[in-house]
Amino acid sequence: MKDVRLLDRAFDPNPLIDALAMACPAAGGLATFLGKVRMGEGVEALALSHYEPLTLPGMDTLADAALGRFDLEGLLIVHRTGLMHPGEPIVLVSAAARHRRDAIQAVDFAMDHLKSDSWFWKREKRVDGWHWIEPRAQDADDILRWS
Amino acid sequence: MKDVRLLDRAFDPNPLIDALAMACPAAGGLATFLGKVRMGEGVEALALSHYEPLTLPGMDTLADAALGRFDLEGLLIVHRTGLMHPGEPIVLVSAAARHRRDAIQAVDFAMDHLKSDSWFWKREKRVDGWHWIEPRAQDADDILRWS
Amino acid sequence: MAVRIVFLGKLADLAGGAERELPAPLDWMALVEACDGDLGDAISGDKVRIAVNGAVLADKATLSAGEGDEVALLPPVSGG
Amino acid sequence: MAVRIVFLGKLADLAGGAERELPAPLDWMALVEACDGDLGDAISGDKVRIAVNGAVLADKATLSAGEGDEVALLPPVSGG
Repeated sequence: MKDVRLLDRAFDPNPLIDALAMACPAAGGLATFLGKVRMGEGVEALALSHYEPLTLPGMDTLADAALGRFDLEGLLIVHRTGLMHPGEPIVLVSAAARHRRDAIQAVDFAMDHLKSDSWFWKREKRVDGWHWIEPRAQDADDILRWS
Repeated sequence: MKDVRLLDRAFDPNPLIDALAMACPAAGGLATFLGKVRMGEGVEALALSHYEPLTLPGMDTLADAALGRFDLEGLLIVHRTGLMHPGEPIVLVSAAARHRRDAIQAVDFAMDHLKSDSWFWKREKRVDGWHWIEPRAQDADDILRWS
Repeated sequence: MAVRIVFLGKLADLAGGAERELPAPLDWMALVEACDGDLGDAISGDKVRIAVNGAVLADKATLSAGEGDEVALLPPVSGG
Repeated sequence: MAVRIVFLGKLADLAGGAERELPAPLDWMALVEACDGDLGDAISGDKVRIAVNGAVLADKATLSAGEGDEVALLPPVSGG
């Protein structure tokens, strides 16, 4: 089971995770990562832009790569676009597998690639206005772990 | 925030995970692993026994080790004991952190230790009766990853 | 019809808008010439990629867009 | 009162029950002697640990339990 979504409004992670679990009864393990807009660091809002012809196809290709690399029963990848506020979910990855190592590694792999190799551009609104977020050296290092 | 529980009856993971997230507003990332009794492999039931003076204190020591080793805002470790049926949650680990790597690694670390270094004894009921589950060589290897 | 140019991320700020139209046919030299000042410098940078109708080019210099094509200018993605 | 012996995991099956009482004082030799047959062999195995009042001993041979103590015999845990 593969479920890849690009959403332009706030979402509740739990029903999506529960649906994945229901669809994968043979999976003894379910690993999940939920990334949210951080609170209390002066960030008032976050805006994520994407490019329709690349972003969702890129996420789908990433899901296939994870399904090919790890022994999974199912994989869920959800990413927000648009305007978000502190505490709101940005990204959700959930992997169901027979063995825990596959589930945990698939989530780790998908997150590293979503963060540094997916077509999203991020701006933060602080008290002095909007700022584009640049790539971090850490992201490039993260993705090399999988090569 | 540290929340360590040994439960002798079925539990719903979502409210526990949501409570951890609520308690850790500064955490941008929440990683979770949920382990369940597998369905469809001839296992009719699973029974987990523990030893009161060691099991919960051991889980608590493990939680402290994870909190000391990774930069976490909060950690939840829940483990079932008693009789369980296919599809029921056995173990839940959830880690809230500012950065995703800490959250994911803390869950991986806690799961490896819960599986091979915690005071639980497991029996499976199959069509021909109850069978004790022996340690696996893989578990010993898993825990060496962290030394 | 013409070639539609889409500016992503901070390139849209430099371009003063997310889209422009330029006359077809359009090659890389013509695109850079049409983008003046900071914008021209920015899109020429090594880290800016280009896609034509949703396919990323390995080499920007090979750009060759015709009537109705969509050309996207893609700065580095934001990371974690 | 006596020393309470708790058998965990499959040791409880071999012992025919999860608990026994043995007279105090109790050392390791006396415990092995009180556990006959397969049970004695099993608890003597390298991988079986022993705890006194919730503290695991580094060396089973150092067991020294008195009135009211609880001695737990801990086979290897089950793993993943």
